[in-house]
Amino acid sequence: MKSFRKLGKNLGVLAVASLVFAGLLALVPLSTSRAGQKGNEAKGKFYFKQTCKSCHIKGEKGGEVTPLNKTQAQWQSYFAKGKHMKGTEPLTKYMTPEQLNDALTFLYNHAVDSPQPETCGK
Amino acid sequence: MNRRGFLKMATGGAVGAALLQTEACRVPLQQQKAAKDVVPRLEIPTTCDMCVNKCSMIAIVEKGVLKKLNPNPENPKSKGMLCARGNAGIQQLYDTARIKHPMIRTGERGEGKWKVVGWDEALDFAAQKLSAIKEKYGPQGTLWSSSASFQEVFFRNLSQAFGSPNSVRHPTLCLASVNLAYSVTFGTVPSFDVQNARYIIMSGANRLESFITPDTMDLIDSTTERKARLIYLDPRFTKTAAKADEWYPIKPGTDLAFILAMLNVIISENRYNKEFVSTYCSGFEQLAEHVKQYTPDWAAEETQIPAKDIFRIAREFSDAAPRAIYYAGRRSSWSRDDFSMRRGQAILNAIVGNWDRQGGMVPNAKVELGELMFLPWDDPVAPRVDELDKNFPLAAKGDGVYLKLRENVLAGQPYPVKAWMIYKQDPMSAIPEQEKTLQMLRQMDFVGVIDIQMSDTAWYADVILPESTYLERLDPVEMLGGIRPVVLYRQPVVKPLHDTKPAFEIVQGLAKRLNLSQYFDYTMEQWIAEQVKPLPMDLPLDYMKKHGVYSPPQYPKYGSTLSPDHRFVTKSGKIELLSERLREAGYDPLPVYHQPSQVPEGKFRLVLGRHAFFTHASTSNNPWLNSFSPENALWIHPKPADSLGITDASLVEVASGVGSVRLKARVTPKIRTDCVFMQHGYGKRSPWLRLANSGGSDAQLIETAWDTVSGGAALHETFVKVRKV
Amino acid sequence: MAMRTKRYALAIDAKKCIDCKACVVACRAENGVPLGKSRNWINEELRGDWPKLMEVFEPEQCHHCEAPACVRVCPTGASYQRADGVVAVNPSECVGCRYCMIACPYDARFFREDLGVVEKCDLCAHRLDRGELPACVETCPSKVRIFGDLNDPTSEIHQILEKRQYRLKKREAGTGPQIYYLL
Amino acid sequence: MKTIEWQYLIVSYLFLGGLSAGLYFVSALTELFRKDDDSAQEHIARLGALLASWPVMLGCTLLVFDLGHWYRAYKLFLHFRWESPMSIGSWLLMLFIGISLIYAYGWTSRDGREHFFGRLPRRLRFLGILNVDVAPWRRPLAIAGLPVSVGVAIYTGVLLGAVQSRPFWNTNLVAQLFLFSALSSGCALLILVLAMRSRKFEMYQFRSLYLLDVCFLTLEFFIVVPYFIHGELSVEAVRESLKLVLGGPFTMVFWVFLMGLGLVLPWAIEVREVVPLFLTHVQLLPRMGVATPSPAGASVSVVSELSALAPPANKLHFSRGWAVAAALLVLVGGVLVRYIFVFAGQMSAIR
Repeated sequence: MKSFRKLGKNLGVLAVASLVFAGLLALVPLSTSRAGQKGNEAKGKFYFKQTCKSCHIKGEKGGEVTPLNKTQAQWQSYFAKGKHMKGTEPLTKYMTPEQLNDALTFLYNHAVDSPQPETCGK
Repeated sequence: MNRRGFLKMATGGAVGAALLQTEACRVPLQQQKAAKDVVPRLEIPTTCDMCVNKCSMIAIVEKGVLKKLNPNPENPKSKGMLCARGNAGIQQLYDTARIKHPMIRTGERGEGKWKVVGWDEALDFAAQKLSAIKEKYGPQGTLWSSSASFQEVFFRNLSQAFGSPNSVRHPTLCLASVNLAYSVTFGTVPSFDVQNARYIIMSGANRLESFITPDTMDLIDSTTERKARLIYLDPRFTKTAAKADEWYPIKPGTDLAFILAMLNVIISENRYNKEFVSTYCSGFEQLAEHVKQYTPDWAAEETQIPAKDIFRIAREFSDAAPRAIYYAGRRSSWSRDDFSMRRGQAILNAIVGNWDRQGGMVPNAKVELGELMFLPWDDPVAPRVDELDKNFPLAAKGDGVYLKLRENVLAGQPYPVKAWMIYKQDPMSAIPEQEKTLQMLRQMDFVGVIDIQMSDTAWYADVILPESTYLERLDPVEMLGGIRPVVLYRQPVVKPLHDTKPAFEIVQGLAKRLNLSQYFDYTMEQWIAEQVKPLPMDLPLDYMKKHGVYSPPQYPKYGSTLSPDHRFVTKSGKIELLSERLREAGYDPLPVYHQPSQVPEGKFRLVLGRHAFFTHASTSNNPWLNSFSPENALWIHPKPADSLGITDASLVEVASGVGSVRLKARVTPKIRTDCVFMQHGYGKRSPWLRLANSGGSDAQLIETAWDTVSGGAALHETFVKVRKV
Repeated sequence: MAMRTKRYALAIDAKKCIDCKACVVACRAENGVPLGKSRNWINEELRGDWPKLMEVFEPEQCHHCEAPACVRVCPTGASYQRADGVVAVNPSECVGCRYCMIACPYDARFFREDLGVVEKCDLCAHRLDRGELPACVETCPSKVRIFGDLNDPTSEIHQILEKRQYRLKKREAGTGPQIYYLL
Repeated sequence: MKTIEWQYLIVSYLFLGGLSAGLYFVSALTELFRKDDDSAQEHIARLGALLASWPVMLGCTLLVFDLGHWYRAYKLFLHFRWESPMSIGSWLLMLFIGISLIYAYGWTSRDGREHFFGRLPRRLRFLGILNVDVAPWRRPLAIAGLPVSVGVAIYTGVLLGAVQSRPFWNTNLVAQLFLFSALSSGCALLILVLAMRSRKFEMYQFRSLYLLDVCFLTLEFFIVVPYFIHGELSVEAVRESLKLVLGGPFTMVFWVFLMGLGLVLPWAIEVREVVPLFLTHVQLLPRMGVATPSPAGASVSVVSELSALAPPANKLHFSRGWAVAAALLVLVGGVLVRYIFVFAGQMSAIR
């Protein structure tokens, strides 16, 4: 029983913790969805290429990832979840929230359903 | 007996003497010479920059002097060709009227008084002016304009590092409407496989006359060797018309009516590709409903193309699909509805199912290049001065909308812009209504120009920073996507002739003085080394140096996007016949026809164009090219010419609402009676452009008007009065 | 006619010509042809009335005739014909009498005031000797010109002339022109 | 590419070359057929001989300056190309100039030579070796030079006519036309000089010149006529080229100035001058050859003897004015023939 109570207590702590975390999470997507387009796209590209692209290229363990892998909404929700490696580790392990915001901006702006106004001279 | 026989008889006695002589002079001169002095002959592969097509070539250099530019057949796009301009590149290099030193203006703007200075003084001067304006108006008080060049990236980086949101490029004077129309439809701008097409319709483009590109060669190849039909719509009988199977002198501005009527026929007769439309397209039902109103009989009225021909062309076009193309190509915007017209083409191409098929439209394949990574600058704080978000929400952010931008700068709205840095662009010649451009230049506190020649814009600058020509500098590697993508290398073939620098070094010099060095802390060699890293050979840089071009052998490939789960880069993931994005932005989601404004009594519609031996206004001073057309002339049909008393070569005055020019008339049956035509690139103000001073400048005549969606300058919305002088 | 081991000639598919002048500039660059003169040129002809117009472009240069009138009339032998059929001018022997220019039915020659000699297309003989194509042939965007050895049955020009009909200009001048205009 | 390469220098040269040939031809002919005691004929022969070398030498100078390289003219004589009319022509010209100079030397007076060589500076005295009398060689030289002079005269036409690509020229009639035009010009120049300078002789004594000239002009006329007939019956290119004179830029100058003023009018004048002589008396002819030093009296006396048959006396006076006029017109015609043919020929082409 004790152990159960302990478990329950732990569960309670967990629940509270998860509630708090969920609340935090809820705040994060709100802030990122607003800032999703307000980060620095150029810097985001830099962080994405420097950090993500070290594994996420063809033939590496991460497999190729480009902005075109997801739609704008998918990118937003992915960053909102903030989880990496099938949800096993937080994205913040790799970048600061600010950097993540920049990276999201880059990915969002070039997502598969983003407007792709092409230019000349390419 | 013929004359020759007669002579033989008459002078037979002298045969012996003749034999002695003839033997001696049969030794070819070249052989005699070659034996004597063998000059070391270098063959350096590099890339042309006389226009934007990036053809590969081989420079022949002897004793440090460029002798000849030959085409490089290794490039699968340009193959073995080099056009007139490419061949005349030597003249650009050795042009005596080049800007040879940095110069600072001493007299009034446009007075032509210059002080030759060293690079340090010129860069100090420019940097100090830019800093002062930043101090007073913020970084958004500076405007940075540039056109496509391998080194443009550095100039644009400088503008952003400086903190200015205001960079403006040429597309809204060029192909913005096409790019946007195809982007919103397909999520990308495809290439057209004209070489393998069997039926090609071309309107709003004059591909065989105005521009020599790989497409030009492929078009000739398909029309002559593979018997493709070319249907061509143009108010003028151009060289393209001369080569076309059918030419219709369409009433200018009504191309969309023709396209909509074709859609009408193809849909009502069930000639569209049902399987393709249902699998890959969205919005077909609305389209079908929308085009019901646009019958060929109606279009015949609008376009002055007989209804029976519209019927026939629509049927032939759909029969030939997927090897049928309504060609987009490179060109300008002509009318305020240009975007809709290009959208119509895109839709027409889509419903016959010629997407990603041989002889149809093919999404561009690419070769991946590496990138030198560095932590970039903070984003600019201020919004763009042309207020793109408000005025042109769909336009390309980095390109800007030139005419709207000029309007706002002139009005000082939403904030003042007082410095203008210009790289490889001549707004005075390139933008309609020159007087306004001149005002814009005059209201600037500082104008800096990076160029190779004293353009009309440079003539009004405060400081001129002379760039080394493409034959004297090392450029970043460039990837050119397409049906056959290529990677291109440009290396110097001769040492700089004058006190000039590559744009990269000019930018570095400015950055150092603007305390922005951290963003330009690398060399060109480092930049290139990063770029070529992903190329599949062992020593990619050596390969590029030796070959000048790399093309992956697996192309052309067709059909890579043709699987039902393929997601197009559009809102819906489908080819959007009805565009969600247009609807969101408040535009008609399907192309709606608006009748063009009618030519007022006693006036003509001014139509423009250019010839492939000139690149816009930039090579009309090249003596080799100028000799083909030392001045431009006003094309006018004999009928109106007669009634105006104008004879061939008589001087005429052409006046629009914003200016007037004088040039010679060319009375020719090759143009509609309600239009006059003049070639772009003449009537220059800069005295350094001696050869191009003659004739009249179209920029002085064209009135400010733009395509409402893309912001592209609408060049055929000007009516002019013509009178004999 | 003398037997030649090689017989260089040009076939011109004029319907591919778009009058882009690349050949003219390439020749100018390759051969240092002064402005105002040209070794090759493009004839234009407009026919018909609006809107039934027709325009033809036709590149032309020296026809490298089999019995070249220019070579015959040259008083010093400066105009000569190589064994491979190329008709050329040796400028050091040319006195500048211009008789050859008058004798040429195709007006393919010009007088260089600066050097005092007559010049013309020599099919870039110096390039041929290096195994290269004439500059105009090589540079042409739409590949209007087909250059080659008529005596070589495997050459493109030989084969195309067997397949396609052609026209020779001003045959009645009797000089045996060797530019084959494909029909 | 179409340019007029041969211009006025060539026109002048063709005229001057022809003129020299004509002078030599007339001089040589007169020398060969004159009576030993016929001082008027001797005068003609001498005058022709002394004049003949100069126009062609002037013409050759012009020709050399028309070349791209005047200093390369020597190259013409390093080659002999029998297929090239110009090569033949240049050798022919050299030969002609040589012969004509020797022939002229043969007509110099002993006194003149003595005077000339006597006054040479000491250093050049050795040139005295050249003080030889070539007079005995006059007739052999005349015989040798006749074909050469005809060659020079006809060659200028062959030069043009040998060009297949210029249909206006490409007929043998051009050579004949140039030949007779050259000979006629030679006659005309002699008439002109005699009419202007000679006071010793009566004009009628030079009837042979008139006769020759009338013949040459008549022949020219009968070359022009078949030239057009032939041309019109020829291939299209030739017919096309004839339009240059039959309704083109050269119509006026050809028909009015050349045919009218340069051919028919002088022909008419000369016929008018010479015909009365034949109408008066057959016997008059031999007597007219006799030198009659007194200008007016003698001729009148001769005529008065035959007054019954003769036309009015004044008709037999050769008019100096008419002679000068006719000669000048013939010379102008000679220039015009070359002008028209050189220019129109280059403008003609096979289409």
